[in-house]
Amino acid sequence: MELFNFLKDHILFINLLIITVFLGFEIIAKVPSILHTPLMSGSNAISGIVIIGAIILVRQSEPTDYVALSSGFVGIVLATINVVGGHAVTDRMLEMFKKK
Amino acid sequence: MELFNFLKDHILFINLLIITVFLGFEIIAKVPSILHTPLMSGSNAISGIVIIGAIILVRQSEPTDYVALSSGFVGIVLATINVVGGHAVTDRMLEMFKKK
Amino acid sequence: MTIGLLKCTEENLVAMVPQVALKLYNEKFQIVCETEAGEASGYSNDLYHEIGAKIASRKEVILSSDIMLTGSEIGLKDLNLMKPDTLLIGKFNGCMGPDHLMALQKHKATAFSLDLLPRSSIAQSMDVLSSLASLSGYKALITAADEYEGYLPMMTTSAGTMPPARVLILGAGVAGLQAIATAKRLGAVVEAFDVRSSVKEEVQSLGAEFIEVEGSIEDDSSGGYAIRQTAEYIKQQKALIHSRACKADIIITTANIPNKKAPILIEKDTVAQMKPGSVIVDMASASGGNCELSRDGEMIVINGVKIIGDSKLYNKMAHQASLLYSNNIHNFLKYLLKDGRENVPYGSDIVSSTLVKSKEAISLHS
Amino acid sequence: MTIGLLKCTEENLVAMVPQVALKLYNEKFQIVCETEAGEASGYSNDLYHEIGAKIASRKEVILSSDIMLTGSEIGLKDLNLMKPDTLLIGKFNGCMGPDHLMALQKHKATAFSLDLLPRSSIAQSMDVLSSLASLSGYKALITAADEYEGYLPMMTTSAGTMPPARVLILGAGVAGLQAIATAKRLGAVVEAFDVRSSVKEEVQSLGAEFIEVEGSIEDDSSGGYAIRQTAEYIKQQKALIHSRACKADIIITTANIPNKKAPILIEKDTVAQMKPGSVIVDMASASGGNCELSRDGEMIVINGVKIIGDSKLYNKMAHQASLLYSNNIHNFLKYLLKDGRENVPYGSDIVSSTLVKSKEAISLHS
Amino acid sequence: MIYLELFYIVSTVLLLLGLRMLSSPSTARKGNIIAAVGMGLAVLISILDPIKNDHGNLLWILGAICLGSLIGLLYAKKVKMTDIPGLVSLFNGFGGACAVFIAIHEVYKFDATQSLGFMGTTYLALFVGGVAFTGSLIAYGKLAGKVRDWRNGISSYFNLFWLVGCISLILFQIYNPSLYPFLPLVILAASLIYGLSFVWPIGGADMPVVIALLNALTGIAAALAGIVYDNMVMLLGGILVGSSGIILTMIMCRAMNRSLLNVIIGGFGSAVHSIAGERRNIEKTSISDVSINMRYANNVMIIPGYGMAVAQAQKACKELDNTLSNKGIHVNYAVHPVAGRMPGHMNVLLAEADVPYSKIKDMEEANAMFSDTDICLIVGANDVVNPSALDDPGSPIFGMPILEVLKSKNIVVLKRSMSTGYSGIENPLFSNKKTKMLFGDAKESIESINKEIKTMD
Amino acid sequence: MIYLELFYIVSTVLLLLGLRMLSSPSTARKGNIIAAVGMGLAVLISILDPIKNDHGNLLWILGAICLGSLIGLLYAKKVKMTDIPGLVSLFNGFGGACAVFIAIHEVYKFDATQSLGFMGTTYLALFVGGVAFTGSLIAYGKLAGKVRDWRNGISSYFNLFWLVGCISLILFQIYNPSLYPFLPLVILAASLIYGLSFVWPIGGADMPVVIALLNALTGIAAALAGIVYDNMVMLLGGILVGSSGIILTMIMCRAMNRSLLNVIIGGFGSAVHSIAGERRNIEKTSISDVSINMRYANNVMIIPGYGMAVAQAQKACKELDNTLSNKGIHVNYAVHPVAGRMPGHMNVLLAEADVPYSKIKDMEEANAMFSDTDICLIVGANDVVNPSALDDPGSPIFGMPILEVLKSKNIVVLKRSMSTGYSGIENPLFSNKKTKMLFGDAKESIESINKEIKTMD
Ligand SMILES: NC(=O)c1ccc[n+]([C@@H]2O[C@H](COP(=O)([O-])OP(=O)(O)OC[C@H]3O[C@@H](n4cnc5c(N)ncnc54)[C@H](OP(=O)(O)O)[C@@H]3O)[C@@H](O)[C@H]2O)c1
Ligand SMILES: NC(=O)c1ccc[n+]([C@@H]2O[C@H](COP(=O)([O-])OP(=O)(O)OC[C@H]3O[C@@H](n4cnc5c(N)ncnc54)[C@H](OP(=O)(O)O)[C@@H]3O)[C@@H](O)[C@H]2O)c1
Ligand SMILES: NC(=O)c1ccc[n+]([C@@H]2O[C@H](COP(=O)([O-])OP(=O)(O)OC[C@H]3O[C@@H](n4cnc5c(N)ncnc54)[C@H](O)[C@@H]3O)[C@@H](O)[C@H]2O)c1
Ligand SMILES: NC(=O)c1ccc[n+]([C@@H]2O[C@H](COP(=O)([O-])OP(=O)(O)OC[C@H]3O[C@@H](n4cnc5c(N)ncnc54)[C@H](O)[C@@H]3O)[C@@H](O)[C@H]2O)c1
Repeated sequence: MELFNFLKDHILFINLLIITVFLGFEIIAKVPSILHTPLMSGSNAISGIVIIGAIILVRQSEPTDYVALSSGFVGIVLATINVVGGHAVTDRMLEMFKKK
Repeated sequence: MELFNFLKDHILFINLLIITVFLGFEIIAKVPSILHTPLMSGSNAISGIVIIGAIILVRQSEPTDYVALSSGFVGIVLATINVVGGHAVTDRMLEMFKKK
Repeated sequence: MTIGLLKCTEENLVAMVPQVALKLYNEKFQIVCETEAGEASGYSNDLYHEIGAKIASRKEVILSSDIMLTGSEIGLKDLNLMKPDTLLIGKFNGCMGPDHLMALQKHKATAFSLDLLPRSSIAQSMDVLSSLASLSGYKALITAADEYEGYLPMMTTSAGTMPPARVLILGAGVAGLQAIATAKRLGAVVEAFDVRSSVKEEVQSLGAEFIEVEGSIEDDSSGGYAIRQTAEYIKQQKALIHSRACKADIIITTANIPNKKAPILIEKDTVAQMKPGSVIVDMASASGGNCELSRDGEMIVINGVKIIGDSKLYNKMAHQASLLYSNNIHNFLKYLLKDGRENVPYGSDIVSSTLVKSKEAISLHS
Repeated sequence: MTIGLLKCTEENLVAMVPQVALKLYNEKFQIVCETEAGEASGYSNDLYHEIGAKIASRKEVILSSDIMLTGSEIGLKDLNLMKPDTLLIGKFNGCMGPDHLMALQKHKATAFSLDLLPRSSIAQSMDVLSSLASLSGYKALITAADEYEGYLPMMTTSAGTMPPARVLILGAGVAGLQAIATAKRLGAVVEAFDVRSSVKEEVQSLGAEFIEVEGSIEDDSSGGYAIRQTAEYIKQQKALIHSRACKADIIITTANIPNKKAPILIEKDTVAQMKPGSVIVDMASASGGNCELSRDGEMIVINGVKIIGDSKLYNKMAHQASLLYSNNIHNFLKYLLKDGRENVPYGSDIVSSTLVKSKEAISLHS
Repeated sequence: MIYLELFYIVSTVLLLLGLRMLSSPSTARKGNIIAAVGMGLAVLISILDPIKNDHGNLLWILGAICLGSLIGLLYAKKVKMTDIPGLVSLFNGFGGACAVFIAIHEVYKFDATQSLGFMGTTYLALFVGGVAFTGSLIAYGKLAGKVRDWRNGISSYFNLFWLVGCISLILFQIYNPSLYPFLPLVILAASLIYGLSFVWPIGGADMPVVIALLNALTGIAAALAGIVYDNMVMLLGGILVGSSGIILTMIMCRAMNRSLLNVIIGGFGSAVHSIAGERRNIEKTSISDVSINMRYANNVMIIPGYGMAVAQAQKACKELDNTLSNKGIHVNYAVHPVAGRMPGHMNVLLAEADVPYSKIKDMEEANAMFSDTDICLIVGANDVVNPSALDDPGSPIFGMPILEVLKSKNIVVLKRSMSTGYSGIENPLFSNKKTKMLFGDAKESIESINKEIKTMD
Repeated sequence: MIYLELFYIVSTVLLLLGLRMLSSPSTARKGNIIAAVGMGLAVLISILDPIKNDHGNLLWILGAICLGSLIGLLYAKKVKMTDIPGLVSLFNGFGGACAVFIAIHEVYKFDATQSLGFMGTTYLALFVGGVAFTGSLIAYGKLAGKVRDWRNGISSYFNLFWLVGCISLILFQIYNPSLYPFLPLVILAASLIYGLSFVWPIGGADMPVVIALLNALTGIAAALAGIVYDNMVMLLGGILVGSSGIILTMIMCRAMNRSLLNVIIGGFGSAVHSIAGERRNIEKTSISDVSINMRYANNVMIIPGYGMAVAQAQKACKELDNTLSNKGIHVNYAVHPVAGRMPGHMNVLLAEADVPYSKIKDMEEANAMFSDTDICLIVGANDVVNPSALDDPGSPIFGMPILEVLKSKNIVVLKRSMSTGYSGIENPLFSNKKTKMLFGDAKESIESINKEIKTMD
């Protein structure tokens, strides 16, 4: 019951979820196989969006709560690597496809 | 400002809107031209979903509020024609594509 | 009504093959057929006999026919034996001498020469020139290929790569086009030249290259036939053809101008500079030849270049040539007699233009 | 070292065309060339002279040569004039009589017959049989097309539709395959038959239909050559071929069994039932013929069927044939002398199998 | 019961899936059914789902639904195939009208508590619904031949002005909600008029585009109504239809070489005249029309002529043949004896493209086959299919036997222009009712057709 | 400033657009940049946007970002092309780790007011993030050759059991939130272990699939974290990556003829052995690999052999040639003197397909051209490209001149099996490092390649 209530309260949310999942499928469904690797790499970079969570975590931590701060810090570092490195490496990969 | 507040309060909504618009585009973008007409006809039937509004209107009307009731009634009739007729005619159209 | 079939004296053709004779027989004609009329093209007397034709001597045939079919020659003696009102159908090169015409007139006979047909779409089913030119063009290439001492297609073999043969076609009328098509089939590299620049598209539609010379004169009123060109143009054209000819392994010339001497396209000098082993087939040799050296009906070898002069290559395909010729004649007959023997449509373009003219008339006309 | 070139007495071939002679000359060989050695195949004395060869009489050539090149014949007289240790290269049908062998032995000379080469990939650049068979196969079809009195391709014309000619190829070795390819090019409908069923794929790879007879014997050890078949098989095969032959317009037979009489594939009866105007080219006529009626080197006409017996059709392409033959010999020479004149690799498969054997040895062997 | 609302999600997903499947030929029919199921589910939920202020009124609802279904089914059954586009437009108008009814009703329920956004949304629903309504009606009228095109120089300026007017009115009204109680009705009227004036000037060829656009508008109206009723299914369904409708409109415009703007504001009079110069009675067709027709034919006859040779389209023909044959369609070639410019010209080319001899029919065979032929594809032939050879004694080619393509069901002619063939005479075949012309180089046309057919299932 | 949040929408749209463009070859690179901009914008907003409980800590944040960027860029610059997949996996692991850090932190902030759903979401984020983290690390280790495959019969059963265990633990925890304070840590550990045990047994060829899957998992973890923080961009970005990642995984599985389930639960040992029977040192390739290589080559040499004749692939070759030539790539044909089964066999076929003579190179010409050739496409040739003719004196074909394809940069061999050619000898070319084998009928292979190349830009 509680689950149902949760669902009912978040119906907008759920719809959003479903539509987005659909959209994700739709976008990828016809991708040519040569792009599998760059696409994976690019979307991997996008998954680094989790960095925002870590930023919020740090912003909401007491300046003295070093556990929170440092775990947030590490989180941001890791996620940044994911984002920045991911996009950069994808770019390198796609550069190869350019005509020499 | 009021507009911004409205937007901010409905941010989920707006996101939903955007994603759905994207999805709509994505679904149609690669449709072969032979399907233009049936697709138009089919999605026309779907647009009859406005019927639900009319149904809610009727349900929420006082049983004596004949203005509301009859305008709701006409609304439902029209929308039903749209929905039922639309799907039926689409089906007829698509039947033509079947191999004799 | 009796249809008489004469044996052709100059060619291996026969004007009515048994298949066509059978059709006419079924259309209630009597058929009289000169003995051995079809022998040279592979249709024996027996075959004619089988389909109900009477085999007779030439004289008998002429004496009994209302309609007489033949090839390109008819003797004065024959004409004088004719029944009155005879229709004589053949291909007489478009003209006859005054004696012949007189003989015709005397017997109230009418002679139709199918090589005079207008080159219109409607006349095409009777168009003897088309049928025979097409056969000849094909055969010209095949004969050249047979005489040529090498492959036409490119061949990469363990003993070396043989490049494809280069074929040059001069005159891209019906015969020329057919030669082009056949050469392309066999894998040769083909170039073609014609004075009529409208042919360019047709040549290209067969995948060959068209050699262009600027400034040709065209005359639409000539009904598709070529006309004489200016001196300047001819000079330019000569230089161009000369250079291409020197590179060619096979040359086929088909350039005819009706009732004129054929234009010289390959001169002695050119032949001298050609590669030994090359082959020239001159299909205009009967009207003087497109090659200065060619002799009609002969093959000569000069500096290792074989020059074949043959305006009647279809003779080498007598079997099918006769079939096509007979069909053409049959179509013409059907047209002629569509309203009955009494109402030959002399007014129509097709009939009027095939009426045999005197030699003078032809010369004046053109 | 001096290389001598003898004129071929039986064919239009020459064993060293000027292009190849030039290469050898540049490799520091002296070249002595019999007068008019290349005349028959279009290579004049002048051409040889230009590239630095000495023109001499036959006798002079033989007396001065260390290596001697020729075609398929060599006289006893010639052999007896040879210098000691001469290498003689040609295509002697694989064998020589005892007198000849004796003469060779007497002069410590060695004769190589290139038609004995193994049919292996490595030997293919020297494979005279392949080169000549390929030329012959092509020529067989071209010749047949020239003799055939009709179109090979289908033609839809205003005077009727001519169906495509039906071509039957018997024996799909190198020559047969080339004939198939050429016939397909010209637009004919092609069927082929061979005892070796492995050929099926090859025939189909050229777009022709393969006629299958069940139960053929194959012997991989025979090195690609065909062997004799059982009686039952032959009977079945005969019936099948007979029925196809009766429908064919052109038949090309290439079925050889090395050093045996060629199998009879087309019998008298079959010829009698064939359509008049059909053409048979028998390329096995030298070894008895695949057609019962064919005569080597002649064209005969029976019931309107033309039967051409010619095992050496490449003679009609002497120019290119000589080029290929010369290249083959040149490749063989290079192989022979790769380690110097003193170290001919007699041990290798290629050299050992080309050594000329006595007639008896061959008979015993096969 | 209170969780019934959750099932709206299922219905949304069904609608989505349905639309998705509708956009691919092999699944389209199933997609339509799935969408219909989703729709039915949504309606069911909307009836049963507990809401506040519920007064039931079930009889009204069910009655209306029954009546609507009856009418809808009847129309759908009865309509002739050729009238379908008009019917679709009419149906669409009804959907718009429903939105209008809802919106006008809600508008009069507004009190001071309403937010600007909510009010704006409702008025927008009113406006968009109204435009969709009258626009669709006019479109229907035009297609049914009941309404004539009307256009002059100022119509587009009028439209622009009117549009601005409507929007200003709405803005004025939401900032001063209760100033003039009749203003909502004025807005309604203005919307309805805009719908009329917007569609009226648009010409015949652009009608499909307009219908697609109006369809998108109805979708948007539904979505707006969805916001008003805070109903997810309405919102999402509406947006989907709206967004897909707009992109569809754009795609259709592109296919016709028109810009959407050009169509919407009435083309400012430019596009109309370009059609004028053409010969009358010629019916042009498009790659996609030809493709769909061929795809669903049983027997196709290709008729090559000299134009095939010029275009070197023989291999393209063979490839099209391959594609069709793979789909089980019978393809043959009818070769006229004098097609091309030399005897056997077509044979040479078809052989080059490896067309098997068995597929090449000569004139007699072909003429016997035409009555069973669904489509004749005439590839650059002209004289050899000229029916005046049969029925016009005055024609220079009267009496020549031709390929009697008129015996077949449909004829498509590929050529570059209306120019004549070798014999220089007009060809009445081209203006025949059975004939459609596809102008352009034959090779390119055939390649495009082939590509299109390949995409089908 | 308080409306800054609205700009998240812009950033979402950019991410969406970016992903969209990434999935089409011609726009992929731009798409990546657009996505990066969207990401940057999102980060900027997340830093500046006013939130409750804000304590700034800007230095920490900026420091971390600088450090992370530095490391990321450095790695991306330095990595060798061949190591990219490993690096992507490593990066992905970092993303997962970040989710883990956030989740474990949030978990310990829970109090009684938290709803079940919220708690469940957070634990799910923890679990999924953890699996993505260790799984990616293992995958990276395997690709870098640092971790060996480990698999035995029970691994899949263990995985199944462990998965169920993890989920039960989470359920237990959210229903009894404060019973055991150390339980969240246990859950964390269990998740990390599951990541290890799940990826460890998966074999080399399946690695790309696993990486795609792990990537999707990171996306899901981000989405879950987005729910936790009620942050739209995280949610939508995460879901997009998650859903597209999953479908990508499925597509990749299909391309490899594996089922996703088979890959996930470790294949139950079946798929591994099928690869065993094959000859060693042969590198197989795929249609798409060959296609991309050809598409971006400058000079392509087609080498036909008897197999082309058998497959009747000559026309397919010509069409491929056309496609490539249209894209400005030079295509030639190298014909060996003895290719096929009769002299001139290849000539006959290539002429049939209308290959112009100028493109046909004989052995000498071709051998001079190979050093400039980017790809040799060997279409059913074998003996004529056998390098033992050059370097193996023991070979029966030693001394035969061959087409020296090894001088070129890449070699792709189309044949049906490893069987030998006419001369019956092994071909060391096939196991050469430069060579990739594409097994299958040559005609079908070429047609597929052609189709694929046509879809590219
Ligand atoms: N067979 C023979 O031996 C022979 C010899 C000489 C003359 N003829 C005559 O030639 C005619 C043959 O009839 P036909 O029907 O084959 O040809 P046609 O009547 O000459 O018509 C050919 C048509 O092809 C069109 N065309 C040209 N290029 C094209 C391209 N690239 N793409 C699409 N269409 C193209 C032309 O129209 P557009 O310009 O509008 O595109 C033209 O109307 C007959 O009149 C016949 O008598 C035949
Ligand atoms: N040219 C001549 O005159 C002549 C005459 C007789 C013999 N030969 C000999 O034939 C050989 C010719 O060499 P080659 O390289 O052309 O051919 P090859 O060495 O015989 O090799 C042909 C290859 O094609 C492959 N193949 C067969 N069908 C195929 C299909 N449908 N799709 C893809 N691949 C297919 C086969 O491998 P799979 O089975 O694995 O697919 C085979 O390895 C030489 O050894 C030469 O000496 C030549
Ligand atoms: N309407 C029909 O159906 C039909 C039927 C058959 C032929 N035709 C047309 O009739 C025309 C003549 O056909 P033909 O083959 O009988 O012609 P032909 O035999 O009279 O001449 C052969 C070709 O030689 C060319 N020629 C003449 N002088 C030349 C020169 N100096 N140099 C180079 N070329 C020269 C001519 O232009 C012609 O193309 C063609 O255009 C053909 O299309 C029409
Ligand atoms: N390895 C190489 O590079 C190479 C080179 C050339 C030839 N070969 C092979 O050598 C073989 C022989 O070639 P060839 O052309 O010199 O052969 P051939 O001239 O000896 O015989 C011609 C063909 O006739 C066939 N034949 C024999 N008896 C027959 C019968 N009763 N009925 C029907 N057909 C019959 C044979 O099978 C053969 O295919 C072929 O397999 C060829 O592929 C190989």
